[in-house]
Amino acid sequence: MAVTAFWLVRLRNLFAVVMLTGIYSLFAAALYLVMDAVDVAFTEAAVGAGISTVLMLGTLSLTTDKEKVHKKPSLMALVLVLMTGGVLVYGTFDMPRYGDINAPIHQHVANRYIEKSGDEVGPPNMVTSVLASYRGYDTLGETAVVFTAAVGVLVIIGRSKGTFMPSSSQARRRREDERQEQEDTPS
Amino acid sequence: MDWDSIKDLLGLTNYWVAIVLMMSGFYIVIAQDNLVKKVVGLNVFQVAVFVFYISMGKIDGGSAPILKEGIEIYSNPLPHVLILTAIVVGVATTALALALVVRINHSYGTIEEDEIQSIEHEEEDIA
Amino acid sequence: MLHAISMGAALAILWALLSGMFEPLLLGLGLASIIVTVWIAHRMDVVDHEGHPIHLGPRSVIYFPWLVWEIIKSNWDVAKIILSPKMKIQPHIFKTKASQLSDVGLTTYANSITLTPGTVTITMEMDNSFEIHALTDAAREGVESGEMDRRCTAMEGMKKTAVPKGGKS
Amino acid sequence: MLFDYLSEAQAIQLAVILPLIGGLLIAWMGERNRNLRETVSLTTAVLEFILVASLTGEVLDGARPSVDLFEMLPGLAITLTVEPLGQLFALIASGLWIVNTVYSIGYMRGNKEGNQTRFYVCFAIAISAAVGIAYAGNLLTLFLFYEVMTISTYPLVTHSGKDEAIRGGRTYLGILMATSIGFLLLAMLWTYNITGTLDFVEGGILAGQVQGPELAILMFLYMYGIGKAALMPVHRWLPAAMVAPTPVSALLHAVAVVKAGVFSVVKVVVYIFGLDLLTAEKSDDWLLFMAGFTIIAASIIALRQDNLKRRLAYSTVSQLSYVILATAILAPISMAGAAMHIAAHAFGKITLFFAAGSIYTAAHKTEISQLDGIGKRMPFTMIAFGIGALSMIGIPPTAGFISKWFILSGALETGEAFAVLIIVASTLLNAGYFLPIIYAAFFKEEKPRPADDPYAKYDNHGEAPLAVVLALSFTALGTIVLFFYPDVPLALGRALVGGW
Amino acid sequence: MTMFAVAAIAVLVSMALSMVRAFIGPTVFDRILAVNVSGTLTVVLISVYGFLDGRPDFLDIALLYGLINFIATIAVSKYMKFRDLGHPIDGPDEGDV
Amino acid sequence: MMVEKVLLRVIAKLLIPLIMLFAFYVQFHGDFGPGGGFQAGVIFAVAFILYALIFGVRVARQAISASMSRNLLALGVLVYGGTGVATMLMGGEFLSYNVLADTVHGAQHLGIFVVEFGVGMTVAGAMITIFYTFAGHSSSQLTFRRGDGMHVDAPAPTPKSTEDR
Amino acid sequence: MSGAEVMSDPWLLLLVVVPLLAAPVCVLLRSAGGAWSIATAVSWAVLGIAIKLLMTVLEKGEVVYRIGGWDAPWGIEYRLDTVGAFVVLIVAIIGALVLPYAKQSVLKEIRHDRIYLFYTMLLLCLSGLLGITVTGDAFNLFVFLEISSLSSYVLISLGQDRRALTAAFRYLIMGTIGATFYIIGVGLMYQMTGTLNMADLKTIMPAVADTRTIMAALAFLTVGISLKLALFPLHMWLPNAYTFAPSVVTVFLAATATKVSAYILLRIMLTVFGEVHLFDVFPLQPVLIAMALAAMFLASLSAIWQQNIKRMLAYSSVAQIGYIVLGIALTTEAGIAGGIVHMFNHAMMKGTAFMAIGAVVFATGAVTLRDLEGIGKQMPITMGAFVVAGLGLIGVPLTPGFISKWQLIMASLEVDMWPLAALILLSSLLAVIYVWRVFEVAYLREPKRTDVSEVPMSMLVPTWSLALIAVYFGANGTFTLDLAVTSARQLMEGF
Amino acid sequence: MFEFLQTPVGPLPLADWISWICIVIGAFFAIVGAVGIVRFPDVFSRMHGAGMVDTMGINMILVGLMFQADEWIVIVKLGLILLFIFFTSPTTTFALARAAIHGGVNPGPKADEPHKTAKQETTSSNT
Ligand code: NA
Ligand code: NA
Repeated sequence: MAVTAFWLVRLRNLFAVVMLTGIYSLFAAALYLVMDAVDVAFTEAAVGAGISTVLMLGTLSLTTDKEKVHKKPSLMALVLVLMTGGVLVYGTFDMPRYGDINAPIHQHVANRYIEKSGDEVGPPNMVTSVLASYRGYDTLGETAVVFTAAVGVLVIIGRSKGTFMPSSSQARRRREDERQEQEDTPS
Repeated sequence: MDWDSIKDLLGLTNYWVAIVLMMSGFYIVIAQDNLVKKVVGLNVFQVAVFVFYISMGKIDGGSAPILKEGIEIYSNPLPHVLILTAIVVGVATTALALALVVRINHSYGTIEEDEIQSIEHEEEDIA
Repeated sequence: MLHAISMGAALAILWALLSGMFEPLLLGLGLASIIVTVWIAHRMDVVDHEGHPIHLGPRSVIYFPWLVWEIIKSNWDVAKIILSPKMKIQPHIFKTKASQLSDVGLTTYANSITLTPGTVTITMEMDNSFEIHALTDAAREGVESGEMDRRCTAMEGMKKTAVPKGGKS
Repeated sequence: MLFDYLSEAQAIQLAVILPLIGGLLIAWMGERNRNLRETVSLTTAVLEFILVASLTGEVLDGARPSVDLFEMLPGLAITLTVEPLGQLFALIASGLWIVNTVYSIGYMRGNKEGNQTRFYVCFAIAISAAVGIAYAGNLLTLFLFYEVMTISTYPLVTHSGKDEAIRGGRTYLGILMATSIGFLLLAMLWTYNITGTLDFVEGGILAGQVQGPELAILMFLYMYGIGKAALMPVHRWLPAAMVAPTPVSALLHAVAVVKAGVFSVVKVVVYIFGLDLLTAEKSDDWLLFMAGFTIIAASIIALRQDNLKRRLAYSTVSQLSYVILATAILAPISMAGAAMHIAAHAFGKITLFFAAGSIYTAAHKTEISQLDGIGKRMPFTMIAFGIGALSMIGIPPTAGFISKWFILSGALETGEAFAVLIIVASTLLNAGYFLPIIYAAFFKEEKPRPADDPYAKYDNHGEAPLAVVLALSFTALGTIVLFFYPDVPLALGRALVGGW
Repeated sequence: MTMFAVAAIAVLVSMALSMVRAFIGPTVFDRILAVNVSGTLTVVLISVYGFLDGRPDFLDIALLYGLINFIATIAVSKYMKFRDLGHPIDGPDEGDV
Repeated sequence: MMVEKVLLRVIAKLLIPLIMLFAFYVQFHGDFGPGGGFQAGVIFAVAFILYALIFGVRVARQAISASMSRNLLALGVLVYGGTGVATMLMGGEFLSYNVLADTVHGAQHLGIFVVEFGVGMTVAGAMITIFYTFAGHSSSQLTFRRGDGMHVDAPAPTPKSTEDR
Repeated sequence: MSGAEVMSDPWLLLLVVVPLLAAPVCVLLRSAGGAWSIATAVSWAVLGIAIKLLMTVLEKGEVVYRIGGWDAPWGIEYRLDTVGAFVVLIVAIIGALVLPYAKQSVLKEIRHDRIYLFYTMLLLCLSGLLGITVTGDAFNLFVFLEISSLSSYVLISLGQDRRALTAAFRYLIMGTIGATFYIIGVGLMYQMTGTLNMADLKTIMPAVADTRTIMAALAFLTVGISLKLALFPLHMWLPNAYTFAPSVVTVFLAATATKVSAYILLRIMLTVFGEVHLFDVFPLQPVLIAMALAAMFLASLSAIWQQNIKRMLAYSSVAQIGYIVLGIALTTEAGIAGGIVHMFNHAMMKGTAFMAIGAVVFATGAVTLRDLEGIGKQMPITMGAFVVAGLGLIGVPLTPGFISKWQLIMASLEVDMWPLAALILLSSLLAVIYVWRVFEVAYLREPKRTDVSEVPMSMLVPTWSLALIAVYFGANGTFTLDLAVTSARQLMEGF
Repeated sequence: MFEFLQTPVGPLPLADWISWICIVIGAFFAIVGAVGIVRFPDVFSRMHGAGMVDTMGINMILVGLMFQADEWIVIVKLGLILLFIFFTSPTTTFALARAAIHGGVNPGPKADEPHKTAKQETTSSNT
């Protein structure tokens, strides 16, 4: 996974970048699976490997898949990234160890979901209980986010009726207007 | 350094891997000029954060948080729920970003940040 | 209509297999799902003999076991090649004529060729001829022997004039 | 009271609001009906004066009518309070507004100026601000109207819209804004932080709260924060504003703006610091020196100016510091002198500017060297100019003599030898830059401009338009009347310091 | 358990080998092919893991993964052929907005 | 050439209904295992994407038009939000399903079922909409021409009336 | 959390849900006029609810709503205190005035067939901002943050200049990084406390505050929010975004979005970390003050050099954000009150300024300094409002800017940071320069074009309404200041 | 369902035997196919290796797993996966081949031409 991530930095062919992103996502999904997050893995597989790839291909088909070569190693960026990472690593030192059942994260809120969701809500899948009931409002928000994105994409690149591109018809109309003007004005 | 503390630190490697991934994504976002790559970087960054979260939710010997007879320990479902939402938000952001990239390419003829900047600078000079 | 019903039936089986739960609610939902699916499939115009080849029926029961056996054999052949240090291969392409009459038949034949390692269908042309990539001469000869073509056509089980080729797309 | 049905509080509020109402009406009339517009302007001015004057009696009787307009900040209301010095200032501002309006009508029409509506509107707002400053019951109110005045006079300064005017406007605004926001506001906030109040209280609010260097810094912030008082080196806005039309110069130099500055200085010294505090601390010595320096330096600069209005401008810088000097002397009698000087300088300087504008309108002359023999063509103007100049120098029978006399008395009383020296020296300098003009105007031969001078056609001129002459004669007369009847300003000045 | 481990290791080895092909290419089609194979292997890996973990829920994920792998490869192939995912589009229609 | 696609077409026709049914399965079995509205919506959209990839976007739009997918998108949010409003009207807090039925489990189940369905609708609608929008352009149509760059983003002409769309 | 009686007020929820559900209705309607009507009605309803909530909060102290009937911290709760109600009021006022204003402006600037989608986006953005403000859950905040962010990106990209696209893209990248940082921060906090509820976090936080994990969390939260807040030097996305966005969008975002981000900062610092003496434990104060000062000066200087008025105002916003953060960074009651009151005041002033400039764009189609020559004579009413706003940015008395600066300076003097007081005043002088450049050009130059005339009433009335609100609260700062002080006290003391 | 296979008579029940055999066969073909993918000289040849993985490799493993299932639903789902791969694998290969030909990869000599051990890496689509 790390290899793909590093490789992504260097790849110039955007098509390959897109494929590699898919692989990266696949690895992530596998990792989620190993860490018991079946729902997340399911979603990541569908979204990361599926939808994202298709969308990126769509983008490449409308733009280009060749990245121009810049020889500009950004030292600033590297420093910034190392600093950010450094802060995070620093932060991990006081974190409970991976898998520690006594970590605070497992003590407070989550216990009720695990112990009572079967009685209070019902579905065996606790993720569903939390997602749709305990924190159902988050999911409404999430739905709204998806809605926002779709409407946003429509607004940004949606075609108007009878055209291919919002602006191409406009440009065409404009050109026609200009032609009309030229005809109107005797030369 | 005694063995115990080494073992102690080993319990953090999961997080560290996630951090390394996050930072590669972050680097791609801020250091790469290609807009599609920036979006990819954003994805890499976010997915790594998701991995980080899911790592937090894992319990040794735990199982997927779906109630089943005979299973005693379940991993924490809350990070899963949060990350499900975050994944959705992530793909929504990606879709929007890509739509913008398409339009930028259409208007500027390039999806390289530095070229766009030089075009914009020219324009400012004229204006 | 017949295709719609049969598709519904197939989907019902699939639902039962996937779900494995036979509570009234889930069965009701399954029914609703099937209806919606069939309706959309109908709108997509995929409910026809191609999308849902019921007419093949029992004949495929004869064909597929044979195909599996062919697959096993060709797998073994290719495995030997791969594992041989010299790896004697003669990759080349050749054309072969397919005798199936329907698109479903053609598809089955083309995919069968691909499923047996050693040969891969790479194009299908207007005159029902396939361009096939073969790994070795032996693999090509296997196809050119025409047995698969014959069996596949037999499975198709169609009289010469029954269904016109190339369904709506 | 003027009207039985108008309470004091209402009268005070109306005094501030009336010019604004006038301004609105003027804006509404616009260019469509110029006569009506100017009638409104003049009527408002007259009504305003009557309204302000109607409050005088009570103030002299010792009343301090006050009204809260609105609470701008918790515990800090915008308050209007009539007290003696403010009443004096309000009287000067509203009274001279009438004269200035008459003059403006003649000047603006005579010179075919553009944007006349804007001119009258801004003028009205500036008067409103002046009255607001005069009646300010606390520092916050004073600051509010101080800024309103700065902003409303800006369009007047840049009236012509020429690059030169815009540049002048930038200096004007830049210095006044920078000092008021950078120093005055800071000083205010500091004061508020220390005392928890900004009210003008007799005896000052800072007494016993600050001392030593802190007091000196605070004093410095106030004195330079009130940029309108034109203490050197923040005086530069005043000459820069000379690009404005003459009525505006009159407004700046005589009617409102610089008066607002020195008025604020006096108010701050008397009501915020308190004379006792300053006397005890002696931390304002530097102010005395700075005022003295400004008086002398500005006079010397004035001496070197050939442009008439610029010379007048530097004269103003110098004269303003008289007020500050008088204040810094810290003797009650010199305080009264300061009050008197505000009035005297107002009348004298407005006369001088009217005269300069009159000369420009009739002869299109701006330089002193061009004025040889002009007294014969424009006798009224130049006689008035002479009266104004005498008042500046401080020669009887003009108002300037009285004010200087009081200031000098105060200086002698407190033994401020430095102040005495400054007053004497500056009197000589004043004479040095005013008398030659009068001499040249009446006793030198006229020098016609060369034929190719575009203004040569104006050489054969007479007096300025009637409105202009009327206005300047009136103010010249006022300068003399004030000498013989100084009662009102002196009474108000006395009331300011609680008698002496 | 050993059985599943053997299966998992075999799948992983195959995956590693095909990833080698994905990395070295040389043509983009080699990479697609290798990734596709890896994807299919993942389907099996997920199934095997389900057995290791004792929970059959994973099979749904495996099925989904197979599906996504298929669609993605079709999309990629289509992209490589037409540089366009919507092909064929002829003439104006009702638009998106 | 149409015939070239015979194979893909046949396989697609075979698979698409199955994928759609799988989507429904994931939708309705989210209670028991992994899956739910979001994943189902994606799978449903994927069926469509496959259809559009093989038959072209134009054809796909004949099955589900742009306005249908857009309405699906909007309706999903309304179904979800409407559930909340309904619970409010029935005297509970927003999204407190317990007021929906007599038993806790029944009520919760009903509520979850409905909102998950809303999620599925929105996600399917969104993914189809987004795909249509991305794939609906012919790439040649979007090629940049420098001269046009300025025209393209020029202000839209002022329309005559608000209702004209 | 206090155990005291809390009121469950359904209006709190409706405030967010009404605009959220109105958005899909607009999509279904697919009519520009219909969408506008709905959006306008909703925005006025939101204003009504906001006022009602403010009154309730002033009366009862705090309003809570438990969504789904689940107790916090297991479910998500909405929680509104005075500062929240105040921010809600800001957003609601701007929303209610922007929509009438939008009608004509949008017709001219947005392609016609997607106007209904434009209003959908605006509603979503409104809902997102309100949701952020009222939520009591750290993760739910992220969800609504994204709703508002995504819709902002879209709205910005709809500007007519092609640079709107790149501006939106850059904002998207920076904004997403910011949101991801926020999520990392929330994750780390969650890791150490086991909860996402802010009130709950507040009670647990002291026990873990000295861990390195929480320190890192705080760092990420601060940086992430600062990105959204456009706190110098993380402001790079803002100038172009505001410059090239459609006029209506600029008005709306400039007046609301950064305020809401500042509110998040307050929530994190004073609610979540409320029981921790933040600045004793973390060296955050000097950093924040330095950044605020840098914003105040460097951004103001940048504003002075701009030819494009919208960009000038955008840089001015960056500078004004500096004031807000400065107030917050003082962490005294007076300082925080200053920051809070400046949120309100700046929203009103910047809203007015951008509305006026939007009107100029409507009339002339351009906004560089050169295009504005003589505009004061051609559009006197519009430019009158701009003058009011401009003076407000300087901080002239009678404008709300004065109130803010007064409060901020008093707060600085209170803690003996008198250099800060001087610097605040000094930076106001920079505002004089950039504001006056516009005045000069607008009033003292002769108009070049003859075809320019005043904009329709539907734009003038909202512009002047906002200007008058600004002047009212400039003259009567007591109300807003009292509110801000109450907010600050509640934040400092907790409940 | 297959309980009758699992009578614990011997050390290894019959179902386990079958599973072992299937999995070993599957593992063998999967690895060999993958080796083929690495060793073969061009993309079309590599497709044969991929075909091996997809058919014998994977399917045999899946069949092996089927015999380890203790719920019939698991068997069904494995079967569905198997069928799915069986149908889609050749289809993707076909789609990829078409794209590769279109992308300018030479599929090799025609049958009537003299055979060579082709080694063509000439392509326009290099990364
Ligand atoms: Na689920
Ligand atoms: Na979901």
